Amino acid sequence: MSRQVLVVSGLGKSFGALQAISDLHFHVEDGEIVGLIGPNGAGKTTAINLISGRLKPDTGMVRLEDKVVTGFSTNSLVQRGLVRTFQSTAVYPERSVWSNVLRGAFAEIYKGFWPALVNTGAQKRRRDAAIVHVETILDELGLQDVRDVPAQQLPYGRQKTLGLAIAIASRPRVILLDEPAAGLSAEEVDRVADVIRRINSRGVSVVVVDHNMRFISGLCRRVVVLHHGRELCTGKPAEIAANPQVIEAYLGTVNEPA
Amino acid sequence: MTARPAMTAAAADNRGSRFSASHMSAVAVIVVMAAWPGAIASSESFLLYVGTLVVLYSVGAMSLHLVFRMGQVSFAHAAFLGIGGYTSALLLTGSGLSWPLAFCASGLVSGLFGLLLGPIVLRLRGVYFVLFTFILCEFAERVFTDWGSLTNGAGGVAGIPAPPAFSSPVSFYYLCLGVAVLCALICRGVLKSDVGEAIDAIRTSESLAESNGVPVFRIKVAIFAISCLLVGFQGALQASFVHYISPASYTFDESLRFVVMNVIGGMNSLWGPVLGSVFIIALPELLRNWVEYQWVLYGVVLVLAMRYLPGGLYELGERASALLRKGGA
Amino acid sequence: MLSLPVLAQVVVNGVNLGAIYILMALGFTMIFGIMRIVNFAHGAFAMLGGFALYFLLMDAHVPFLLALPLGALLVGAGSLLAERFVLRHLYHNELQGMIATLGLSMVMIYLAAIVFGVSQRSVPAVYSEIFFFGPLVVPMDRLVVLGIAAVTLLLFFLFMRYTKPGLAMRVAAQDLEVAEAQGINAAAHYQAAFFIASSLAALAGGLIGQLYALSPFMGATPLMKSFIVVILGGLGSIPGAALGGLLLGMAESSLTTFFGASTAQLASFGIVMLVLVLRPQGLFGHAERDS
Amino acid sequence: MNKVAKLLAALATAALCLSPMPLLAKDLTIGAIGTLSGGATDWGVATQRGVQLAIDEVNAQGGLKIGGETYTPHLIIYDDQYTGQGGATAATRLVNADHAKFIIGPIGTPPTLAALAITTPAKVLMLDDGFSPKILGPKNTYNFRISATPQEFAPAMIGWLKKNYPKTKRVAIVDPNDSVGQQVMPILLKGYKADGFDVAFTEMYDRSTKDFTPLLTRMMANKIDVLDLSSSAPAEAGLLLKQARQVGFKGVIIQIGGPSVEENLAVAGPLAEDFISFDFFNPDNPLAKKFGDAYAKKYGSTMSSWCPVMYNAAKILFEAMHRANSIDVDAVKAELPKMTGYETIFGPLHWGGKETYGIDHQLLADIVIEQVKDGKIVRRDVVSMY
Amino acid sequence: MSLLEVEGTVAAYGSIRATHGVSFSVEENEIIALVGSNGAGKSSTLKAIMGLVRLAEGSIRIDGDSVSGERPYRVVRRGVAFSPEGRRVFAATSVLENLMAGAHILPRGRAHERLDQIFSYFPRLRERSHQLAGNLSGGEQQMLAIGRALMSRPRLLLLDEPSLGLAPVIVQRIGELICEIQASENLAVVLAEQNSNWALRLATRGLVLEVGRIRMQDSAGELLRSDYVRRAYLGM
Repeated sequence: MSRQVLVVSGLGKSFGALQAISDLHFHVEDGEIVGLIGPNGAGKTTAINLISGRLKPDTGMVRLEDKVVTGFSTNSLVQRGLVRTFQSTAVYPERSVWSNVLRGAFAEIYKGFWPALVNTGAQKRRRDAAIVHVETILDELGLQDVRDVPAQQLPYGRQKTLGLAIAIASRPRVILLDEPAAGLSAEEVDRVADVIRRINSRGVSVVVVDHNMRFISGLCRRVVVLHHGRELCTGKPAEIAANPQVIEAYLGTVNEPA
Repeated sequence: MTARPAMTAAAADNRGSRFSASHMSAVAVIVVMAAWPGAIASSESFLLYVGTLVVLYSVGAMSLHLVFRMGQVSFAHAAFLGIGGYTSALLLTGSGLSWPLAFCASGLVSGLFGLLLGPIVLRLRGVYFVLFTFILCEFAERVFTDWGSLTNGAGGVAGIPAPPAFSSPVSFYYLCLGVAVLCALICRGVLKSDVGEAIDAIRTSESLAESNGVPVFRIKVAIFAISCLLVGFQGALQASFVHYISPASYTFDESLRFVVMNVIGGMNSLWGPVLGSVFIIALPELLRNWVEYQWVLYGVVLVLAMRYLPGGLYELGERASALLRKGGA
Repeated sequence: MLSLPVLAQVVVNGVNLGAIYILMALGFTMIFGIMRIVNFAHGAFAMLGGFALYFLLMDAHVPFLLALPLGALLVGAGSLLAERFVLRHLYHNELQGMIATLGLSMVMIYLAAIVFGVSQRSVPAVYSEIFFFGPLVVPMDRLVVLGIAAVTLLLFFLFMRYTKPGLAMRVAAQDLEVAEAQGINAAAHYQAAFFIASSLAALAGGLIGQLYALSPFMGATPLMKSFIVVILGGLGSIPGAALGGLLLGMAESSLTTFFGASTAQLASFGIVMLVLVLRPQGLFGHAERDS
Repeated sequence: MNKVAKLLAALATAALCLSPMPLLAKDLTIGAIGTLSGGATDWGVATQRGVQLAIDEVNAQGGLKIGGETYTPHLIIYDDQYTGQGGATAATRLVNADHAKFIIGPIGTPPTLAALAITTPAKVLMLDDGFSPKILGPKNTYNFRISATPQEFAPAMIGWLKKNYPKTKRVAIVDPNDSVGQQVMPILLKGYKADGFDVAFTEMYDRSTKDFTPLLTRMMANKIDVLDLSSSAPAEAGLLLKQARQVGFKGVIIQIGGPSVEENLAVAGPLAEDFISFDFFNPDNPLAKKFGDAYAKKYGSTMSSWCPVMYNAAKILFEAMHRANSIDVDAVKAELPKMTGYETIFGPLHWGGKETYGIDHQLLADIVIEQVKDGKIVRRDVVSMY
Repeated sequence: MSLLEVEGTVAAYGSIRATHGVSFSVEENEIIALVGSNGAGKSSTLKAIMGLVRLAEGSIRIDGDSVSGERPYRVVRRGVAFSPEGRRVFAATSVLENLMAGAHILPRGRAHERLDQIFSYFPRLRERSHQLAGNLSGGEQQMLAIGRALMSRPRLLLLDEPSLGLAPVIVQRIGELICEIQASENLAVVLAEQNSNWALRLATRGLVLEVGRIRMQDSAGELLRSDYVRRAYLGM
């Protein structure tokens, strides 16, 4: 059995009276793609924010490669190999594609304030290595042709790909993708799925959050379904699709969650 | 409020070619500044005084530029100028510490205050940061005034000596110029380093920078502290320059002067605060024959500059050189 | 010190201070809320209001209760020039707007110094009676000021709450683009809002001139108090300004009475800083969005 | 843009017309430093007008005839912004750029101390005023203080108070929390105690304060007989006066620490009744009357109490030049202390201060004690500082 | 003469062009679906009609009169209303005031009449009329946004992504409401949607936008049957 790179257990978070996430458990095995789905308001993005350190959980624990990292700051998690993307495109709009990706590798380059400030030899070597790495990423994700184009001038679909490129530039072990297919045409969705598979094939474990069932089933072997901040069920895509509870959650009842 | 200079990808990414041009203009400016006393010795030594003031204020303006580049506008800079000024003035007049030690202490104490206050202040963003720093500035002025046993209250500290080796106006000018060049090198070093890259990322989006592994808060605090440290040095130099300080020297108007220097000069480049301090210090000299109207005209200049030159004097220079290049090609 | 009459006096003093702070801060917060401009010239409009009242009373011999609103409206009308030539080009441009209004205020203050002279003067007291309610002392001029402030605030709230332009201004402050898409002419409402804000400041200036004294530099303190009030209440929030003004007035009154002026000054700054640290968006404000 | 340009041009023209034009004969630069921005702008304006009136008088007589030459004095004034840096910059500009040898002003401790650091080594004569004791000293020989400080006049005033209001005992002193107030408060405390008063309440308020009601409410709990407005600036003193009566204070209100009866009356109106203060300026003095008329003719508006002080300084300076028959700084400096008895608008000139400051460069004069009665200022007494 | 004619419009944000010459027209009493992926230019086209983004090129006519480059408040007076993407209700004001803000161009009496009508379409809004709009659920906010747009008695309603972020059952309900109101008021509706399937089922005609250009234009039924659309947008 393969190793568990990310384990989430008993995670909970409330905003005032609203219990956004409660008692969430799931794990990611080395090299797998896990889907995290659920209708709108189910708490998917909150879960990502909790795991990636953007929010501090009220309860529960996050373990990354056998080390408990609950409540760590986002940047220290990135240094430890856990990276996330954002729902809407998150790129540096005025910068070129190339320098966007290089910024993604910041965690690789930056190993402390003083080395970065005085630009030590080690710092330079790390930067050079990152620059080489950026080239591979651009090649692999098909962004070479737009490497000098400011990110804001890319079409939406390619901005999303750039977001992925930025995320993998720090050589993560685990990557959390927040709705990578939202707002894309079916064709583009397929392309993004391809990119994700390619990232995965480099040995990166992936958690994909989305509400597009078709996209998720094509990508993941295992899917966790969230509903009202709780885990509804976990299983293979086909099992999930046939689960009456999931169908109920997806089509909704008369009382829709706020 | 966030200072978010528009930066073209080409300009921002360019780490090579335009460098040399920038280098050349830097060298040219330093040469002019170094030759300044010689050039004017025959005419008016008051110009030397103005030159010293320009060089002095460029230290504080450049240090504030670092905070601007993080996308924040601080009105508390006069407070840190005052901390630096008081530290060196009190050490020099009270304990008889040697000048270089007092000078170093002034920067360190001011930087230390930045390091202590930064984590509180930098939790705020935008207009709230502006208003908080405004109140911090007022608060500091009250403390300087009320803590009479330490600061001698509103009466101020008189008889602050200049460093023995730099007591003549010309040598003092060179001392200030040296500190300013050092400060420029530090600021430039920060901006060109990977820390500068992080600052730029923070300005664009804190959350994205954070998820790229930038320790956002720590870098913000560190930069804020560096900025306070540098302006503390100006405080020490200025105290020895004027030989007198009082709380009235560290009011909101003084903070404002630093902000205006940055805005008028331009916020995209370290040249901005330098140009801004030349302009803001020289402006009253240009208006000196119209003493009744000088503040009216000063106000008019501010309004016109914001309306027609939002990118500051630096942008004006860029436009002019672009025109020249076009004309040449 | 902690006797009932003293406490009552503290409350009376605090309400009085608060009323003027609220009048000042309302316009300031409104301009920020709707146009995203930190209006450093707000104090200068108050100053003009004071002088307008002075000249209407002294030279034109207009009765006080007429001169006060008339002066405020005159200044409001004049402020539209500033709107047209300066502010209009800088809406939603916080930094440049702030520096430009600073320049504008310098122009206004120093022109006033040239035109009106720099010596302090005061609007002659129209009401000089003093009422004694047992141990409680209330001068007539303060009662009048309080009454005028109360009526103005009431009118202002009714206007914002129940009229069409009031609603338009409120929704434009929340989402300009969508407000325009409802058929609201934003530019016209900007002018109206600026007119109202400057008139309120001018009215406050008139009252300050009546209670205290007039000089070209008199706007600085009310401006700073507006800053503090809106920080307390939350920038852009109208109820926040009302609450913040009252809080500041009460705090200054009680702290000064019980602990002395210097302590009060430091303490009130301390309280404001504490509020900002604990609740960065002010008591009523909304957090700044991270972009 | 066009309109703005026109406005600018108009302003520039106006400014040029106002700035003094150098005339024929020999030019004599009289430098002045004053606060021309911020809340203390009236001090700078007072300086400018006072000195200008003295210069006008000289020029109306065809200039200064000294040593066979005719000199036309003209005024150059710069703004000190009431800061140390501002004072130093203005002084440097006058000394190094305009080559002024004689400077009148500034008023106030911060600009004065900073300006002195420039003018003393440059051997430029400065006639200034600030309450800090550091301004006068045996080393600052090129510096004269042209107005008395509470160190000089407070004892005389307190003595007068004790004599005329023997039943008063408990005193309240209210001062601004600035360089003036912080200097004056201890002097007054000492003075009152020396004369057997009980100082029961002291308060330092922030300079931006306009509403003193809370402060006075606090004071009322202390059963005060005499309220001393001390060094409060005219506007604040007037407000204190008005608001003290409004909170029901019935005792004596006096201002020892700075002269400003007229302004206080203007601010407090009928509530200024019975207010006691003093003035150096005695309108019965024929010279003073002449000056008052000249001021009214040229400037019309109300006169700041600093204006005669600065006028007086310029008059003394010109007289010293005459007597020295030279415009050499050292000659004039040597002549100044010898001018005791010279008739000024403040009465006969007297320099003192040796025992306090170590140098006789402190101008001393008579004090006119005044009181508001039926809405008018009446003279009650004249006491001397020396 | 069509109710709305859009001809060769280029919508621009500063120097960046979001569309590159979009032309179509809308007749009275029809529903048009504007489908395409995010960033295809759907929102920009609607905003260009409203005058909310700069029109760099092209023209927009209502009843044959040009409204190109007009300020939004004038466009509203020509009978056009807009419900923005992401609903954007005035969160700090009540439901009632949100609706009254929508009736800004109507005299007060007419506005109250209209309010009753809107409440009859959306009874849920009447129940919540005194609550703050920010406290409504997503579906209710969407209804409020549509109701607010309808308050001005428009002849042409522009809806930007009304299904975004809503549960399927709510999306279905909103679709029914749109059809019901359209039929009873003889409205013309332009529906910009990513949810192509849903939008094309509501619409009479459809336009497919790609990278700022119109790729296809046909009746909604034809588009639903088209191989290209099925593959690219319906995921089939």
